[in-house]
Amino acid sequence: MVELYPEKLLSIITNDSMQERLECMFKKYGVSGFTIIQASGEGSSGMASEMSGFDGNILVKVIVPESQLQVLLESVERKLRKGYHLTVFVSDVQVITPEKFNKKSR
Amino acid sequence: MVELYPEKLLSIITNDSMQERLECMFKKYGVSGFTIIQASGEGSSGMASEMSGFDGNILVKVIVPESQLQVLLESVERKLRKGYHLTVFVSDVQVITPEKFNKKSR
Amino acid sequence: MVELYPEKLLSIITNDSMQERLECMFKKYGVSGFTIIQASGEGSSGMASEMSGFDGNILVKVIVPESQLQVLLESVERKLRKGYHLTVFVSDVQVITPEKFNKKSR
Amino acid sequence: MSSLSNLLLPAVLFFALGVIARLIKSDLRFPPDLAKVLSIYLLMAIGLHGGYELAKADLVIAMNSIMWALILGFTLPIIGYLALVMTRKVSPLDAAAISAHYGSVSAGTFLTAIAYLDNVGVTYETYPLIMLAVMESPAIVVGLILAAKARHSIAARETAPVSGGGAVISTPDNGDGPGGKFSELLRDAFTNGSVVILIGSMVIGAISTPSGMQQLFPFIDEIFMGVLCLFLFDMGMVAARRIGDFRQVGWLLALFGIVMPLVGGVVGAYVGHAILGFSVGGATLVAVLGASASYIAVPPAMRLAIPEANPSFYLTLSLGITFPFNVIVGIPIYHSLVQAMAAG
Amino acid sequence: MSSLSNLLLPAVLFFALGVIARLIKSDLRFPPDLAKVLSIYLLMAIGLHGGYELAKADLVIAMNSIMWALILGFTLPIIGYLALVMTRKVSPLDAAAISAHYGSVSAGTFLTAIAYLDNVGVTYETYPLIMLAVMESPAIVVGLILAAKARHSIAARETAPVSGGGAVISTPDNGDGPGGKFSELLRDAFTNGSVVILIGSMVIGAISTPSGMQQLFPFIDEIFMGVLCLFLFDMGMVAARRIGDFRQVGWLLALFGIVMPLVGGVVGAYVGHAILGFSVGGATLVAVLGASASYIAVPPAMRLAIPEANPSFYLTLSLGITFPFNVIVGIPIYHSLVQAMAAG
Amino acid sequence: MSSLSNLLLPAVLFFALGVIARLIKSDLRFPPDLAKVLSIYLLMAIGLHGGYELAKADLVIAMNSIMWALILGFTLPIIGYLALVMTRKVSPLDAAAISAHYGSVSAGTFLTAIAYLDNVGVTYETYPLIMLAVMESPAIVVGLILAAKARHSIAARETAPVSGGGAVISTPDNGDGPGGKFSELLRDAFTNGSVVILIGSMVIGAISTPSGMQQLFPFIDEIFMGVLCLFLFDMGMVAARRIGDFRQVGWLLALFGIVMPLVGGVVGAYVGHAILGFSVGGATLVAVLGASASYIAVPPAMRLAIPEANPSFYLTLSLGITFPFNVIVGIPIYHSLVQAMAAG
Ligand SMILES: Nc1ncnc2c1ncn2[C@@H]1O[C@H](COP(=O)(O)O)[C@@H](O)[C@H]1O
Ligand SMILES: Nc1ncnc2c1ncn2[C@@H]1O[C@H](COP(=O)(O)O)[C@@H](O)[C@H]1O
Ligand SMILES: Nc1ncnc2c1ncn2[C@@H]1O[C@H](COP(=O)(O)O)[C@@H](O)[C@H]1O
Ligand code: NA
Ligand code: NA
Ligand code: NA
Repeated sequence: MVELYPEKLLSIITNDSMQERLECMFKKYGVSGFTIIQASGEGSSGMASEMSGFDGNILVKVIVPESQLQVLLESVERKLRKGYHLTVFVSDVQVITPEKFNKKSR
Repeated sequence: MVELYPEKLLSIITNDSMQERLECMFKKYGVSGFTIIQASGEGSSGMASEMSGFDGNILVKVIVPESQLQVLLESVERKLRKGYHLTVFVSDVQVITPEKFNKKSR
Repeated sequence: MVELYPEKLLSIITNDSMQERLECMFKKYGVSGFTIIQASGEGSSGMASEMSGFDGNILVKVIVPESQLQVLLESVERKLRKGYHLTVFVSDVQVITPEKFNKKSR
Repeated sequence: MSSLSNLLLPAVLFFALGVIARLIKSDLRFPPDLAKVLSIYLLMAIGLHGGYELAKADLVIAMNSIMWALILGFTLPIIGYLALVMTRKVSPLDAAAISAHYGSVSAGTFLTAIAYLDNVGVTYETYPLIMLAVMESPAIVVGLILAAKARHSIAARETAPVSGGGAVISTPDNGDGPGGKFSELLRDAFTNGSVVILIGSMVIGAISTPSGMQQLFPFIDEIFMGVLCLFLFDMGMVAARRIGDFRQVGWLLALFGIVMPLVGGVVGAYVGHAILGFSVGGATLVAVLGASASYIAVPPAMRLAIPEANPSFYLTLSLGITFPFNVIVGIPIYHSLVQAMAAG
Repeated sequence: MSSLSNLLLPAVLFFALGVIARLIKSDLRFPPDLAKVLSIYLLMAIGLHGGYELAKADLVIAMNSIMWALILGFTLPIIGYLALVMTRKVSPLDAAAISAHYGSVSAGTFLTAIAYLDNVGVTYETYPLIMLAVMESPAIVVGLILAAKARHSIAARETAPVSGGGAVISTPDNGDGPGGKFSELLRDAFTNGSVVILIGSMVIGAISTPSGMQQLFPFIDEIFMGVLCLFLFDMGMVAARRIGDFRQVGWLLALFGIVMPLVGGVVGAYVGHAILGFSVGGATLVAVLGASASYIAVPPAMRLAIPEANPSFYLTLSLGITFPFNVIVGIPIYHSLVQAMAAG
Repeated sequence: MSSLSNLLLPAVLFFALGVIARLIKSDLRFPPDLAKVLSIYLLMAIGLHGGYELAKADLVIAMNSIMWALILGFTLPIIGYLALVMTRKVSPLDAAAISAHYGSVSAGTFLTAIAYLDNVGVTYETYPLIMLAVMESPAIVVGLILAAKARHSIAARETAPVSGGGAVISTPDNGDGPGGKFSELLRDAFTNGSVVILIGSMVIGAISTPSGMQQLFPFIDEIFMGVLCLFLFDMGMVAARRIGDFRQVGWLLALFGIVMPLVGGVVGAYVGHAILGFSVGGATLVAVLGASASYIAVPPAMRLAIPEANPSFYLTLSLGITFPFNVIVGIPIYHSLVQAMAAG
């Protein structure tokens, strides 16, 4: 029987121009890795055109231990306060290899 | 410490020809926003060819307050009953800015 | 009121060269379907170039009943032990049509 | 002889290469959007060319061609539907969805036929091109009508909804059922993407200034054949992926995927040769229109209009069986057929 | 007369087709990356061509053109900003973000103007091409300065942060605010993708061996017009999607999207004709540079630099109103204007 | 002189532009699928051309070329492996994965070499093209064999699995280990996408009707150089992204990325000139085959076959170091080398 360990999954949906800044943030706080997916959508800042390659959205996923979540959320909140449009949500996930997510990748 | 508030994340996987109808549904029920991701896959209706741009799948994500979830699910269920192929699942998420998801975007 | 039933969502992030093997695994264990999304990212094995179509990542999602999860996880763990890079996490989801996920698709 | 020369066409050879790549399980994958981009280009190029020629065409023949395109588009699905219902292998709704594909057309097959005719040095009229544009839509409409009829008879037979294989069979609730938003589906049929590109480009080709068109010709002429090869290479892989599903479909249905294009080819050849009075080349193209089945415009339309039908059936038939059959052996057959008609 | 001939240009007709496709709610969708690829090609082709010509150009005129491009790029946003603030319909930060778009340029509009001039047989200098490359960046910088000013005056008026519609208004915290990493945004302005392709290709076109360039000409010349048509077809659909948002923007703001390019066109025409002494063709191109608004390079820059501004405003104005206006009716107007100046 | 002319080739300049774009941190990004589409086109174009020529070629020389391509493909990885193991900087499995890349080839480098030879007016035989197609696969097989050997010796040394940096080191379990499905990986090696396109196109080029090929030439000839420039522009950015990882790789390994192509270049030059008796142009192309390292076909094969190896190592070496080295300075070096051999 494979054992499962709890971790947090932080998801952020935003404009793709924010990608570099989010990657910087992740590296600054030493996450073990992250995943980026192209997306389109609509929200309070209007529609992110899925019809042209310009001005699309990204969905960013980061799995972190609970202890690391708060500092990331604080950084996200600072960005929100500056006016950046980020749709942020956290979910509970379970993983097989918790050590993978508890240390910086490189 | 950043506080987190519970919301519901509704995910729908279906053929991309359904996109317009789902967007209509979301607008009708006044969700605050939605996100769409291209996908491919296999299910009871066979494979959604990821090999050509024709006939792919989409994964649609909508964050809504619990109160709004039921009416969306009812609408989804009506579609299912008509024979449309929708793979639907709901998960619990936590957000920083609950007010963002509790009102219509425009 | 639409009733919801619990299922498990297994997510796997890995290099796209693994796609065929994962599909084989799913078919072998008779899942009812699966969904694949293109992604990019960074992790312990360096960055998966999102800049060229070569050597990208995929995010694979499979909804299975709890009873089927263990055997999939065991298969995943065997792959991990052989050195394959798989980022794996499980989440709890709720579905409208549990029977859809409890049987093999074809 | 002419069929051998078909097999040595680069376009057909690339289609075969795509099929082979899948059969030997190569990891070759084309980006998902490539086929879409290539088909946009092909429709645009052929539309511009056709429009440019049609500006000089005879209006009466053009009108006549359109009328017969409509007749073909409405008749062929009905023939297909009746044949399928007789086999008792598929539900009436599946029969409606499948047969709609055969009333419509495949631009890829049409363009391969043009490459084939160019290669054997046979000339052809431009009118079949308008027919190509016209035939996309009516078949979708007929599909809707057949489905409405099928739903009606199902409803008459049953009173309670019965859950079928994986999908729940639709109860015809008032006005909001899949057959309910008929007007919307009708609009969809006439505004589908391929029709817009093809008719739009034809109009642009017809009304543009000659100097403007002159600047476009290198784009639409010189790289055309290469793009067609790349498109068929890609579609060969897509088609081959469906060939495997063919066991699932069953032998009788697979046979339909070969007999139906032959029937459509004969009807088309007759319309092109005997009724519209086209040359051998032109009548061959009309035969190809009759014979080919849509795999781009109709499938998404049927997913919306007849969700109860199983997409595996119509995709496997149109894409996995009829398309390869037409490209590889059908076209020379239709050509010979028209030659025989013209000789006889 | 000249404006009619504009409407019969394939490039303009394809733009219109794209708009129509959306208006009739066709399901036609181009793959998201297609417009990006086509614009990479267009910038590369025009850059190589321009660089090849510019290698033979007069350095003094070139320097003069660059200087006036900078002046236009700095002045036009300020005019726009003042006009917008006067309307009192948008916040100062929105005004800053919107007006930055009008100091920059739209390569799509510029290329349509070239197609138009080629079609009516009017020649033009190559210098406006350098101006196109130069004008992308300064407008972004001006946008930043205006935004910093606006933030300052907001901070002076208010002491506590006030939560606005959906977004929280920024408090100017020390050095880390959106206006804080000014140097970084400045670097972004001058290294943005379009500028790199355009200037890079111009340099390559200027220094490459002639035999190397010879092999490139078929690629950059022959298929150019076709690619432009495809690009404008796509952009027509993208623009039309924004036209609907135009009610949301309000009539006064929509009017700004038509008046501002006219103002920019007049200023540009004057600079091109009277100051730089270009021919009618060259001055028309400078007018188009003044009139057009960026919709590729500036929006993401503004998202980062002025996150408090509403993207719906600037995208609807530049993409949904000014771009179609310029392509369909603006270009012939600017041409006539320069003709009148030259005649007078 | 010849190396200077290399640096003024548009193709090389665009590669440099791509590198520069990343170094100045431009936000320029090409769509992920573009490089894939361009390389499909390039392989198809060069394959068709080569096949057309090869249909007229001498079978004995062709067979001889294939044999020596196999010998190169098998020998070079072994040289690389021994050198890497001697450095003691990487594990034997990493050494196996890295060296497999150097037995294979880079079509991008090969095409740049062709552009270079065309530019300096040097002719070349078509046989190196078959060698290009042949050399993709054997290196993968050698990689597998070396890895199996390495795993064996690791297993001999250790009995319990040891968890390494991030990845768990494989225990050689019976028949199901990464080295277990050997036959499957072997099939993968010979059916990989690039091989299928290249060999398929060569066959099509050889057997197509001449009139069919005639229609394809504009597509495969005229836009070829432009597409190559675009491809190298893109790859310049991809390569530059890897250059940064080079500190992580270490100096000694980085040095390997420069010395190994020089070794491969010398061996290739000797085979091309002295053994196969090709002209200076042909032998230069064989040198380039020996010198270049795969970055498209081999990395995914190694991910599957040797999952324990660190992809950062082999991607940084082949894509971030060897590829730029060859394109910018290697090609003229190999050319001079062959000239010296021919003169001496
Ligand atoms: N309620 C929501 N559910 C899912 N995605 C959302 C939601 N609201 C916003 N988004 C996504 O976040 C992006 C930015 O949202 P906004 O900041 O509200 O403009 C949108 O384009 C959507 O892709
Ligand atoms: N069990 C599953 N897990 C994840 N995705 C699924 C599952 N079943 C179906 N899907 C997705 O939903 C799409 C439609 O499924 P279906 O309606 O079963 O044909 C498929 O193409 C898959 O992308
Ligand atoms: N902590 C993480 N959160 C989200 N995605 C991750 C994480 N770690 C790794 N990944 C993804 O998994 C891929 C492979 O990871 P790795 O095996 O660590 O190289 C990466 O390219 C990322 O896309
Ligand atoms: Na038909
Ligand atoms: Na402007
Ligand atoms: Na090599």
